[in-house]
Amino acid sequence: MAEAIEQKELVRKDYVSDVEVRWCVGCGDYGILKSFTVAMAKLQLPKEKVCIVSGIGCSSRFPYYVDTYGFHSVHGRAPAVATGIKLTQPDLSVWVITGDGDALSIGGNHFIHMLRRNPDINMILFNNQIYGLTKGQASPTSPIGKITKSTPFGLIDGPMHPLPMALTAGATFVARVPDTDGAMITDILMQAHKHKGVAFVEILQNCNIFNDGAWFPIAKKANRAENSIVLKHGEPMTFGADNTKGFRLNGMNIEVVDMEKDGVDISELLVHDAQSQDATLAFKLANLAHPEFPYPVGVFRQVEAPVYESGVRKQEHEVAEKFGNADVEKMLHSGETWQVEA
Amino acid sequence: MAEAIEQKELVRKDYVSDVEVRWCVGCGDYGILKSFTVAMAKLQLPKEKVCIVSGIGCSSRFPYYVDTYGFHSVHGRAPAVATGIKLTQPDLSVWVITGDGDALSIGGNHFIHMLRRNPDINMILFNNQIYGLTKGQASPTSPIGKITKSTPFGLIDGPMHPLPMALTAGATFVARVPDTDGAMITDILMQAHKHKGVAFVEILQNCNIFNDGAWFPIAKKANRAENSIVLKHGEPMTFGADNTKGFRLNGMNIEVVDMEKDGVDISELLVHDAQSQDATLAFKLANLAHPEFPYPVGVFRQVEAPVYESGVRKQEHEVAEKFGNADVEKMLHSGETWQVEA
Amino acid sequence: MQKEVSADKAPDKSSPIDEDRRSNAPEELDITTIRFAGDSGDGMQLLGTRFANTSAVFGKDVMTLAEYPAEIRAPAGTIAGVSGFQLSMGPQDIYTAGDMVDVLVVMNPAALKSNLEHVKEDGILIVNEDTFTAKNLKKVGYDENPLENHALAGYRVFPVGISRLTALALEPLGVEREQVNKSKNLFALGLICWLFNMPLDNTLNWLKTKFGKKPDVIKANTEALIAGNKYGDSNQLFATSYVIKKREKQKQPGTYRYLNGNSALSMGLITAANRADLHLFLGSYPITPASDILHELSRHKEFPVTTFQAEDEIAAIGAAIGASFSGSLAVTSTSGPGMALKTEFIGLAVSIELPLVIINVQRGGPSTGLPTKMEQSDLFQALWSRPGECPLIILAANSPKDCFDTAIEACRLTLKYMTPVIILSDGYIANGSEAWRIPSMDDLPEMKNEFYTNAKKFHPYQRDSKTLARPWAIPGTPGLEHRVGGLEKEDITGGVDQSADNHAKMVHFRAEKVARVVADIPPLEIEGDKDADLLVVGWGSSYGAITRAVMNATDDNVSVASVHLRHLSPLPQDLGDILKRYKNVLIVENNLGQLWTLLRSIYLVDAKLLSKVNGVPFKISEIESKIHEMVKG
Amino acid sequence: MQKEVSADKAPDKSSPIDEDRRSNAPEELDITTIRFAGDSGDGMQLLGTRFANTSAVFGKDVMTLAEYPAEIRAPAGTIAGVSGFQLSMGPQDIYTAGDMVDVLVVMNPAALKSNLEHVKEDGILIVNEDTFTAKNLKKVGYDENPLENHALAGYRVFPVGISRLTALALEPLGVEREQVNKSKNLFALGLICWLFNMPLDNTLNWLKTKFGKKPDVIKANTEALIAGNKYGDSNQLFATSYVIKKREKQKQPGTYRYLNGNSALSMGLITAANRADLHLFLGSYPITPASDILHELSRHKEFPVTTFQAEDEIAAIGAAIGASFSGSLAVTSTSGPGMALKTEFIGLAVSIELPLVIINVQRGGPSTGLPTKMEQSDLFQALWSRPGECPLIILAANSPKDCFDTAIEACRLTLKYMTPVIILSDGYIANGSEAWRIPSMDDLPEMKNEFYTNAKKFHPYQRDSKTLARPWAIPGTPGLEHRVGGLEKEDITGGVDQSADNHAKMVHFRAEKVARVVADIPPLEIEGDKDADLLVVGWGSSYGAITRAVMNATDDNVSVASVHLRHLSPLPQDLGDILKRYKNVLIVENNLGQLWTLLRSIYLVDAKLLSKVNGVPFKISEIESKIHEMVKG
Ligand SMILES: Cc1ncc(C[n+]2csc(CCOP(=O)(O)OP(=O)(O)O)c2C)c(N)n1
Ligand SMILES: Cc1ncc(C[n+]2csc(CCOP(=O)(O)OP(=O)(O)O)c2C)c(N)n1
Ligand code: SF4
Ligand code: SF4
Ligand SMILES: [Mg+2]
Ligand SMILES: [Mg+2]
Repeated sequence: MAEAIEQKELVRKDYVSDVEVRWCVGCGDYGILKSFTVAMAKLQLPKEKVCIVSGIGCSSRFPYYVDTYGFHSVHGRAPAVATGIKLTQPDLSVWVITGDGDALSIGGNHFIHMLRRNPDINMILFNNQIYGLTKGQASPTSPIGKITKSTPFGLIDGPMHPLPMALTAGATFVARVPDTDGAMITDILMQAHKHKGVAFVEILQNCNIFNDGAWFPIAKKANRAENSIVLKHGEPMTFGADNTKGFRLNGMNIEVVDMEKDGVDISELLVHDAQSQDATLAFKLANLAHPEFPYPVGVFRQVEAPVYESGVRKQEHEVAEKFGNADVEKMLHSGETWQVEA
Repeated sequence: MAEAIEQKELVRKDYVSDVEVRWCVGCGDYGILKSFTVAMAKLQLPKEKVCIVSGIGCSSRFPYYVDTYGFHSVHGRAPAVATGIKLTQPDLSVWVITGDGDALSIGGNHFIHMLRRNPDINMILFNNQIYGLTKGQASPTSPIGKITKSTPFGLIDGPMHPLPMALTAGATFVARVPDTDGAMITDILMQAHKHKGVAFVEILQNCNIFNDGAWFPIAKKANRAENSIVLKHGEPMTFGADNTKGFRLNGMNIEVVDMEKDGVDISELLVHDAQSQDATLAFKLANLAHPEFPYPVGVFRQVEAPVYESGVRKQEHEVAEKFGNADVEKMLHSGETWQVEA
Repeated sequence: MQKEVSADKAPDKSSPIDEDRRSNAPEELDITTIRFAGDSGDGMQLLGTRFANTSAVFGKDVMTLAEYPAEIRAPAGTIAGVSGFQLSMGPQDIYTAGDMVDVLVVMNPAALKSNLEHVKEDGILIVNEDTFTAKNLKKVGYDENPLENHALAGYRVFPVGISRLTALALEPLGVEREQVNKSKNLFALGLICWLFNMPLDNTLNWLKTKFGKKPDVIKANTEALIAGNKYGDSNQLFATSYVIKKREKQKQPGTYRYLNGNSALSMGLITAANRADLHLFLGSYPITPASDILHELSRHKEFPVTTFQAEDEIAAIGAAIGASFSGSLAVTSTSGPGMALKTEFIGLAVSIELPLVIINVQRGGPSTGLPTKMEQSDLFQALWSRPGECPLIILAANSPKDCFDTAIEACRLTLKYMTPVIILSDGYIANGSEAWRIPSMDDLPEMKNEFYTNAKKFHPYQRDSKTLARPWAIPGTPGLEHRVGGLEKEDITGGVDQSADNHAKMVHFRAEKVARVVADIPPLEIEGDKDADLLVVGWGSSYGAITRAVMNATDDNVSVASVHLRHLSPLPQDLGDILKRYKNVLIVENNLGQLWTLLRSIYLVDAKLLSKVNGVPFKISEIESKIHEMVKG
Repeated sequence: MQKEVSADKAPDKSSPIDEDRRSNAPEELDITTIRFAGDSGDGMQLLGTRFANTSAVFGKDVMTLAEYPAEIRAPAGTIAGVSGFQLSMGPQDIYTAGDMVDVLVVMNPAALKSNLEHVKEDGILIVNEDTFTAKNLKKVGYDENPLENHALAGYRVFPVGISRLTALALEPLGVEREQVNKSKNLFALGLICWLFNMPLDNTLNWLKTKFGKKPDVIKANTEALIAGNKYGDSNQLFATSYVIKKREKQKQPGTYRYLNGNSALSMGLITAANRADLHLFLGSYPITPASDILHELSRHKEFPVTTFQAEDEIAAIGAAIGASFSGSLAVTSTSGPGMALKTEFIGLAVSIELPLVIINVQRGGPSTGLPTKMEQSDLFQALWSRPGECPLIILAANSPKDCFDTAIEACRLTLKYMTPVIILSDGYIANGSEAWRIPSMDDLPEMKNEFYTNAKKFHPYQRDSKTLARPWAIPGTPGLEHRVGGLEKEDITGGVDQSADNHAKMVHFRAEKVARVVADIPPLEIEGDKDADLLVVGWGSSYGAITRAVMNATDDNVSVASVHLRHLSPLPQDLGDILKRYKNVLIVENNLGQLWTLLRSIYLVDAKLLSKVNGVPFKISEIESKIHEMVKG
């Protein structure tokens, strides 16, 4: 493979392709795209070393807009395609872009199987709680009772929870971020890239056409301080305008305390540990729902584990070492053979 | 539909079909089949009210052997078929029989989606950690390093954990039982049947041809007392030959204590609560692995939640009440119409 | 060749049709084709639908074609973002949405640029001149404003300040700019209604029902509509208005409505289930252009209809099969990529011999292809996509309203023969609309169904001697407990049987069962000149274009006949004889020759092919010229 | 008609072939067909494979057929549980595993009952008499012991106490009963080797390699093998032993091995990748009868080969497509139900125009069907299962060893034309084995590949003017960053383009690209009498039976020719002319007429069909009699 020629510094614009962006005006996807290219530039990733794979959906148009290698595959199956890419070229930076329907409905199985294998792939789920591209049907993250085109009298099916699912499947990096916080998106995408192993990032995304405001209580700038809580590894879990509220453990349960009102010292608060091997805390945090709790965002979990493609390559090398290198003639002549003389 | 004529009491044999059983001699499936028919007889379920749906695999041959309605469908998709059946006839007792490959590999998505919807269907997974019918390839529950026909140099992919996955997907009844304990299988299947909502039961099953002994450390009669722990709702978690060992909570972690050696009183032990709405405890228990811990078996979780097919039917009735009953003519004439006179 | 001047200055020479007739008496027109085009956000589909509806209610024959981009909203003002809606209306016998356009209404430069090729010479262009700004012009590569140079010479151009005039009309209401934007299309609707002397009442009524809870919106839209209408009336821009001629042939008496193919299909399914006294079950997963079937059926839960939005297309058909096994009239609906995913389960459905209706609303392929365009390229797939010998029944709908009859026929056959039926529709007729005479229940075929209950002599695979159907014995029935599955089944008992002779027998039974459906197919109707040398054969949505082309040719004294196939598997019994009677056979398809391949193989007929695979339905003229060419030799 | 007596009593009249020749000189035989049958647990596949291997190593031509139940182990002693292995061996020109059987070795009553129909009149039956207990006989519905009544009159029956004698031989070793059971088949192997004067050494060597770490097992099996051999030698049961005649035509010099179709395919893929200097990637999901390709490739990681056992067939091909996009030689392997699931992704592969080899080892359908039986009923699926116009290249392998060449050819074409290739194999040749001359590397076609790197003039969909292939530009290459996907692509640039003309153009490009592969297809070879009136046409695994049938007919002075197709899409350029040269054309297929449909349609030839759909390959005699019938008729 040709090696990159010495690169001049890349700026955000370098990562922007010349394809016209085809999302509705006001769509949350624009902000994510921007923060993504900012992250690319901050990481100075050589463009030819980045490969973005998507399924089908509004969100899945994403690869067209980034000037790297890109693959707009079929609905729900981007993780499979990405795994094939990563197994072939382990040193590419591979990103899966997906929607709530794409990843969790038709693609639910590939999603969990990719996570359990732990390849070094970054998966970003644009969760707008709706099917955007097909014009507004219920998605697996739509809440019970939701009126949509396919549920005119209200949705009955219980929802799927992407973060608990990712944690259970074995994701080694799990994060959540609102589409309104560009800086946080960039930061978390950079962390995801640096993490060795699979990274799963849920972005709370607004579809202003078919599900406008679904995340406003959490994601609107004005609401973020009170209604969300930013998890930071090693720091006590606080939230609120002045960070005067926080989480405390009570038995196995998490409770909200107001340090001033309740007379609780910051030392009594839960300290976030994203790196613990035991995923209980991450799982509990991932299960907290608004409005009962402020909605946790940030990095829930980041642990080390054997990376899939490295294991695969290592085995290939070990076999080659043990049994000798590629020799077609030898293979063809293996087993019992006999000679017919001329 | 014709109503069942007054039934005489049914015995186990009544549930046994006349199809010759085609499993290998010594296969764990035999015992499960027997315990299943015992449960049927104990429940006195009218045979015509039972419908067993399976995918493909050794385990999925199960429906042929039971003299009820049965459906041997395609690989991995039994949950979908079962959901269609349940939505059409909510009063049937519907059972999904599946294997670790069938349910978790090709069928992983249908598995989690059925659970999230919570229909009153009982799903029994025969987990033998191998593909039996196709003669011995790795399954998603095979452990890392496992040598199989498809992994001659050892398996690299990290495993899937059926119980945590079921809990995360939202299963309202979750249990595990070894294939060697017929009485417990019968008991748990009866509980699963009585539970309103989806029930998920994992059976640790021995495939004596392609994966002999995979569960022996836990499931062999002689090992059960020391290496497994039977969860009983409302009772302290004890195990060991004389039930002198148990689980205690330490912070958020579970630890094993020897009541005698460690001087721990039984009152300090964790008390099993399968019915708590918060699934943390069930999830933690489901994540305990042998040999670090005795392997938990029994009912991990059993909670009430709206049942899917009831919700669907209720909505249909509500709509009928609100907008008037089925009237084709009215529907055809709805909207703007005009008259062409003769 | 005159360039029309702006409305503000009363023109000297401005009659669109005839310079001399500047009277108030509207001019009579025969078939007229109108196209609305604008940005995806401009509400063109609504505008078109409302106008078509009005024409239909007003007694005209109408047929429509919806064209919209694959994106929710491509960038505003770009060619890719243009959404179009075409309709053809006339006193009678409207078979297609029209070839070339008489009147084009465009909301922006992109719409003009991408649609001008469809307009007839000397056609009318109504243009929202407010959008012809330098920026917008540049976006689509216009160096100069085509309204201001000679680019539109050859058309009759009417620039109207639609944006400005709508804003003006709504000013008194003090509504937000967004609402002004949203009401523009109603201004256009008012204007075009004036131009064709159509009444506004049914739109006014519709506004009230549609926006019942939003009086502000009703008000704004009403004002815009009326303003547009008055604008036509009160100024001298259009020297003439038009009316569509009175019909000559009396239309069949009855109650009519206007509807599109997806609605017609949905209603057909509900009607069939109701008549068979079965619970209707739809297992589906959203996909363009089939989603509206899911939406429509979801609105009719009272029948009862159960709609199950599954996690994917595989689960959708899986659930439908489960529903069928337990006694629902089961349906699954999708488009090409979804059909691909259903393949394995369709094989199972054929093998277990249960009723099932599978709907494929075809779009452009392969792969994701052209999601919002039509094509007829899934016939091979319907016939032969399954592994193994796996025959089933295939029907094709040929127009929006025909979707109703096709749905009824599919349900009837699947219940009678206990084997799946595939319905092929496509994006053109699914979203296209026409007027439909609502049938009386007596017009519809019988649709009885009885589940099998006789426990004494039950064998799951014992066949009806005539239809070869096996009994439908559903769970809950005492004494009929039995097992089904995808492994080869023993004849009569249905037990698993892998033996050679039995397999051969079952393969032939399944084939023969489908073959016997020919007994249910009525003789084909030959249109045009039965004694012609040339026979045109088509299937599906090309019906209108072919029929009209044959009519036109006949009017031109060209002798030609046509048959159109609704039943594609099995083919009608009389087709072979008919094909043999004609010296030349022409097969017309929106694919590379799929029916053509089939008919050549079965009948060894050296048929010719008129193929078109560009996502757009056939024009009448395309077929007409091919007919002329072939007749001339 | 004599019933053979048990070995213990020296018979008066017991020569199996000729009563008068009771000498030690073995009798010479020409083509001989032997079948081993027993319970699934009896190790019949191993016994058969070992014997076939021995014969092959010993210089005989051999071809084999494996038949086993769909269950891992059906109930012991039942008909359903019988596993069979047939082989035909001869001095040369062995084309099939044989029609009727000369020697049947059965391990139990079920095996006898279900296999007797395959035995020639006067054929030899070697029967493990120990299993003919009342209980076992009853299980399969024998009222009396067929060894004791006249049921087997007409055969030469040799009852042998295989179980008892094996136990006796192993007694000194003190092994467990289970091991005795497992060694029975080696006793039988020893006996049959004696009967055909085959050496034991290569089996002895094989035992050592296979059970290297289990000396007890080696010992037990060795003892059983030798005991069986000695048993033949040391008693008077068989009056004669046999040898297969010396070959007349010298076999092509070289190194030979014996192998089955799945192994040959796997090695072909590795060889191709190695020669093209590409990483081989297999995405697969286990399924009978294709799983062994996954197993075999997994054993060769050193090349390197990456084998990815995916969560399902969809992910398997998805990963393969990803691997291809990034520069692997990508393959996916499956059988019918799995092919069904891959349909959507195959459409994507055609649309994005990347190399991909898709292997379908066909089994009996529809649905789960007959998982362990052969069929050729997935040709339609290969051709036409995808929505949209979606052409690709299709090749069929015609024998076990031909799988190697087919794999090489598939890789060559997919790399050259940048479009997917489907390989059709089937259960017969996948598990069937024959001797194969290992090619020298020089015999193999060139297989160079260079990734595109020129950033200056890169357009993802700019085509090679000859092949219409687009450039393969893989991630990691600076300056070639681009996007691919399933939406219709703009010609040259590859950007998304939904416009009508472009779509039409791309549809035609894709079709034309596949059509141009004809340039790579060598002229067809006509076998038999070129000037005959009758031409037999086949494809896939019927090659052997057709070829032999034509040879036999020719020997009988019946004039007939045959051609066999490896390339099914596109078809060879000269096929049309060839078909036209013959008065009658007969198409032979294990389906209801799929190639037949295709050829009739394309060439308008009124071909006749010899169809067989029962899970079993054609017998030579079936084709022969059809030839006779057609030549006479
Ligand atoms: C096999 C298949 N089924 C269905 C579709 C139609 N489809 C396209 S996108 C989509 C869902 C999109 O929802 P989501 O993944 O949430 O993405 P969003 O548009 O909301 O970003 C569906 C159902 C398809 N393209 N392919
Ligand atoms: C679509 C499809 N893919 C693959 C197969 C082959 N297959 C049959 S069963 C099976 C796996 C069986 O494993 P599991 O579900 O664990 O069941 P077990 O046999 O172990 O009980 C596979 C891969 C199939 N029948 N259909
Ligand atoms: S439909 Fe929703 S998600 Fe899609 S582009 Fe528009 S706003 Fe964004
Ligand atoms: S292969 Fe294993 S799981 Fe299957 S029947 Fe045999 S022992 Fe049981
Ligand atoms: Mg979404
Ligand atoms: Mg298993």
